[in-house]
Amino acid sequence: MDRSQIVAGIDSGHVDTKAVVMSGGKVLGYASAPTRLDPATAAGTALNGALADAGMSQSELAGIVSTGIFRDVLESPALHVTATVSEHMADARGALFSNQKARTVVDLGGNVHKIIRFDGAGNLVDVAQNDKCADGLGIFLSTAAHSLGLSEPELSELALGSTGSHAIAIQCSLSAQTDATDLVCQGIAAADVARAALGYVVERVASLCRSMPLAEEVVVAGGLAQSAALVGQLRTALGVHLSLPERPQYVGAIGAAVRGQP
Amino acid sequence: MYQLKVWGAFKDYQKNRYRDYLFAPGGLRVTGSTWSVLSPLKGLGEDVYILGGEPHSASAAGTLPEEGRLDLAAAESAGLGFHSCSYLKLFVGEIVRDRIAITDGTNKEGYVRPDLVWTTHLCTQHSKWYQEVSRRLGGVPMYAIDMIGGGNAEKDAKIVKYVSDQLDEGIRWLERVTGREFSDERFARAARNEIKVLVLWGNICALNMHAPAPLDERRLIALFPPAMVDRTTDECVRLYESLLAEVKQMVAANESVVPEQRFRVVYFGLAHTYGHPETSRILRDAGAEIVASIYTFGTTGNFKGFTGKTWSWQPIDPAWVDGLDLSTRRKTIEALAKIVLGWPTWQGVRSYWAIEEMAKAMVAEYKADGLLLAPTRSCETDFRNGYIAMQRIFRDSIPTAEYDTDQVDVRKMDLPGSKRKTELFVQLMEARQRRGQG
Amino acid sequence: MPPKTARAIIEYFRGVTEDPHAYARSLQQKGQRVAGYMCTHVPEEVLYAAGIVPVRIITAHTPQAISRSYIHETYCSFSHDCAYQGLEHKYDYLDLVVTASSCIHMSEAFNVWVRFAGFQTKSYLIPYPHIMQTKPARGFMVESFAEFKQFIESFAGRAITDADLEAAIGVYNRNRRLLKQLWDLLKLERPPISGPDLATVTLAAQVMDKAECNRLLEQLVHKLAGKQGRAPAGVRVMATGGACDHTGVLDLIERLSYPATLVFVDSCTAARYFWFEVPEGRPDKLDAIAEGYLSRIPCPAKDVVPGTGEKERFRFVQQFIEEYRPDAVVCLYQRFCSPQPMDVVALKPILEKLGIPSTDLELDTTIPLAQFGTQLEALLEITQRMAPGG
Amino acid sequence: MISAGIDVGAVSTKAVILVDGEPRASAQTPTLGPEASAAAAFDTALARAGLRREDVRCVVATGRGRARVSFATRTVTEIAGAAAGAVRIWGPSVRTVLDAGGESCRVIHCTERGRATSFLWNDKCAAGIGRSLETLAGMINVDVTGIGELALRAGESPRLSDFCAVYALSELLDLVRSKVPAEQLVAAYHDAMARRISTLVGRAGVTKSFVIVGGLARNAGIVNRVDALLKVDRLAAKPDWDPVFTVALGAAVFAEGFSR
Repeated sequence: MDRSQIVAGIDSGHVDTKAVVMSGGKVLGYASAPTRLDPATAAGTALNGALADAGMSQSELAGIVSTGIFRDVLESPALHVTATVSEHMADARGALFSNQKARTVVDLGGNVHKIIRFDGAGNLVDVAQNDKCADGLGIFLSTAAHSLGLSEPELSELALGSTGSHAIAIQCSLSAQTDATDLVCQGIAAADVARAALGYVVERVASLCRSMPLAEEVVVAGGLAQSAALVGQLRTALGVHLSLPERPQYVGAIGAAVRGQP
Repeated sequence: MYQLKVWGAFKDYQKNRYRDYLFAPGGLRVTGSTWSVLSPLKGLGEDVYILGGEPHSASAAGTLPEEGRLDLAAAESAGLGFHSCSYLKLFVGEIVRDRIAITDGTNKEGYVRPDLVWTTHLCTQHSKWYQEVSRRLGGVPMYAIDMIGGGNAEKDAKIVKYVSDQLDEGIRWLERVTGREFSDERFARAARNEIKVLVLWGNICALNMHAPAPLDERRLIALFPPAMVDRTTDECVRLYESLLAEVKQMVAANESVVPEQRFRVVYFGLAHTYGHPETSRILRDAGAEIVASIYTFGTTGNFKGFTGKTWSWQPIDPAWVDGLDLSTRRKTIEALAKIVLGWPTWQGVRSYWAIEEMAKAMVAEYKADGLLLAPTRSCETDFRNGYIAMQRIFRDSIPTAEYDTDQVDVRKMDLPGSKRKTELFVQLMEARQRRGQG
Repeated sequence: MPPKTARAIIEYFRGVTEDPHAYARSLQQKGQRVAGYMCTHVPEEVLYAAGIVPVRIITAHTPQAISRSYIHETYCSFSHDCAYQGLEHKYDYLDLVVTASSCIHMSEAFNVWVRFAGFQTKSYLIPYPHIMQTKPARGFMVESFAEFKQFIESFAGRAITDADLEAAIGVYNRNRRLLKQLWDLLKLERPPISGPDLATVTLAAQVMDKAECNRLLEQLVHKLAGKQGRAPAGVRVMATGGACDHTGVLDLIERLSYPATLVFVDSCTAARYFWFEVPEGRPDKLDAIAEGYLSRIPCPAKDVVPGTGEKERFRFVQQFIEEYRPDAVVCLYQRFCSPQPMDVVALKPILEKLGIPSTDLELDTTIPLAQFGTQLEALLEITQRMAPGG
Repeated sequence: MISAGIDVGAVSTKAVILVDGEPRASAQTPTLGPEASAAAAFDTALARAGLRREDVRCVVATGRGRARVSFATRTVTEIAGAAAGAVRIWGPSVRTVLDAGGESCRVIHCTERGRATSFLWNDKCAAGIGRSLETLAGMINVDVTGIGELALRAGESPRLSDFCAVYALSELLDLVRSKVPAEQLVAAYHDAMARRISTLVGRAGVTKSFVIVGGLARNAGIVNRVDALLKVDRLAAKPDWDPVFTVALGAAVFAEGFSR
């Protein structure tokens, strides 16, 4: 495939499905849709959104590359996937696309979070992924925001303003939510609870990062990376510069589309 | 594909020990951890039937998984801790449901009550397991031996004396509580068999250092239960002597049960997550075979062990066992105490440096290409933190992968995660091999 | 300026529990050597006889996921918290860290300090019986203590004489008697000191130089003598179970919307620490120490009576129930602990037979105080037989 | 005689107005801040009953946030509330009450007069079962009450871990890879959570008669499965009574007693 051809990348994740349309190393259009346990439909919706954003139609696509946990189940009549790539590989390539000096990507997905180390050509060196108890950090954050009557961006905003030092449990989302709820019932301010909730996510991700040496530069990707408060707290916890792409949630999809081109 | 000739005899021996416990008329029924010294029980007579806690729970749940699941739920509904040992919950679950299942598929209504509990205390859960059994069955007499453990324990005079004194006390207790006369002659004979089986198993495991390895972890873990269930009988010694002979022939003829061994893998973990269909397919397709495993080797096996602080998995010469002086009860007891304290598992549980040395020796002596670690969720021991520390030791030398799993409770296993990690593990071994050749 | 009133003394002790590091460093500034210990089975008298002050490692209750990449997920919060403080170099100033082989979780916390937190050359693990009630346990302990004494003599660069040991035994027994004397006050109709305050004093005693602690305890006993506290209001509550260095949990029991009085705490952070004495004036000092430590209330991880499998601790629990007359019992257990829940499930039928309501609090690094408050208040409602419609 | 009970639960706040022993009006709002949520629920219930705060002789707060309700005359725990409320609605034969709320599950034993005699609180690994069903409903764009119906219709469904809500959801999401339809996944999730709840009830022990109250009592998917697992006859839900208000009603019953 020559570089000027138009390729779509679809990152079909546990919680959200992200699609991008790219050509000549540029993102022409992007869109996302909640997976809702039906990856094929969500992929179609996201792809159509990205095409509309790029002002193009599916017929102009030279290929569709899928990645993400549900990459193998996107075969519905309308969607002709030409290639699939593992989410680790897609994250590596997507991180390199946004920053050539990147050698590690911290992917904060809706359900699982992982750290991927790779070389300059995007070949995998090592991967670490959270254990079962730490599943669902993204789902936890949306639940925590809902329990405070906030959207996720509002929770992130509120947390920025807090200087509280309340801490909540970090074994899993249930323990964290139990303690967060308890703080609310003890009359602790919502901003402090919001900060504590982000603190749980940051602490778990930071812990995973400590189990594997991080090679500079470190890109942070995934839906949760859209929260400035969270990325800020993570940067402090890791004590390392985090390179934040413009649209962190699309790093996987971009990696798939780039993977589609030589 | 090579078929082991002794396979049927091994399965029958295991099955018959369990059937004896369930159905043999009269006799003395004893339960407890099979990590205990078993030969003192045989000083009470030949009609002593042993139900070992861990192998029974593991094999019953393996044979009838649905019953196992109901046992876990019953134990938890009866108040046992949600994070308590899964084997404990399976065992007590059968008591709560008043039924018992064994490896030949028998699913018997009505629990078979032990006359006494003879057990040990390695992890802090062990004797608590049988305190719960004794309490729920209305107060079964129970004797637990504190094994202390730790690196080079069998060379530490005060530890050998402490364990031997407890065995001495224990034998007098056995006589009192059963009203039977203890025969030192039968005890010495059973003890020599017990030690011989442990040494033979070490020899069989050591043959896997050969390339290709004659056996793989799946066969090894199926061949060591007879040593767990009752290693004190002449029949058991003959079983392991015949297995050793057959495996020696396999090595001589370069035969293997898994001929395609592109990658030699060392496995550390109580849980057989490698055996889960999806995970094992990935390993098999890549030609990655598990040739050595600390749990399977170390649970009922003895090896050369430590010289100073360096470990070796080389075997002990079986002839040494025949030369052992077991002429008095105390000499027999001390020989048994030393052999059990020498088990890799006892030494590794209480000394982190011991488990690390064993790991380094296993990777070296078995020429491993990869290290699979399976810290199990609801086993207090299982060197879990040792496995986590090993990530750091081996991460840069050979590919390692760590499963997030449980010994038998499927609810606590991260099977999707294990599958993903196995795929990655194979990719990393292949990449290393390419770099090696490149 | 030494604290004057009883309240000032109690607050001084509280200060020590809130910042044990400041206290330990103040000892070092006076030229004292300080050794941390992670488990109360460590024979502190041997350290004290060599002029080394033992201080207990207590947890900071700050959740840190860092310890998860060193200690497995399903280990108790006490072990995670201890491990974390080593990894974060909070206790680097210690001259030595010691533990006695007890439950696997605490052994692993110790291992993390030795492997990864720089205590490789300044640590010692004392082989210790895992079952207290066997006859051979005593001989094994004496041999093990002898080896420990040799190590401490070479570490401290001085011999430990029998006189040193006898003096240390005297100071420690004095400390135990004073604490017991204070806890006996809770049997009175109107005790001059509250249970939560006494639990804080007892926790502080575990991180202090015993000579200094004895002086303060003597003043406290003196100031409280003959004093009448407020009548013990409402329900008499006893806590029993695992280690609990959350003074907040015990304080909560007397800050509920129904009156309640904490009358006793059976835990290694409270009664199990001092409810025994080492026989004095014995020729073989180490044997005397072994005899004393074997007479302690058994820790749930080490409690198996040979022959019957009975749990000896439950005899002590029933003795405390007779002496302190609690109306309700709170079972404390560490989340993910193996031995403690096995004791809770075995203790429940005994409490039911005695007609004493109980509830279990699942301790963790962070605890849901509002939920615990609800559980405790429900326990009080049940104990007072509070019915709708009066 | 007018009394009120306000149950400031971890997830939602419920208020009930009792007039001469009969529930006159009730209201439910999400628990954002305890004080504000209590006031909102109370004022809505008052409006529905056509009453003013001054008309109410005694207000009793219950639930995890009860201590923060400034305008409450007294407080009782939700354990006492559940016992009193269940007996007031289902009568004196009630002995075991399962209060399955958004955040925690409690099993309460009581006397024929609605006095609690013992209780069991869920362990931390069984927390948030109610809330996790709300999250699952949100993920498939179904409202909370509908998800129970969805679970009823599905036939045979795969087995998910019933150790905790996080494990169950993690395994559910993974089954999507093998194209298991959403209804079966939702049904499997209900199976798992019902098993965990039944284990808690088993630990506490069940003596007849048995009722289920709290938010999850509205979820037929959970209730039917718990019935099947426990095999103990449960008193059916009262047609005109929403079980989520039972604890608040219990608090109002206590308020009646306190004001006499």
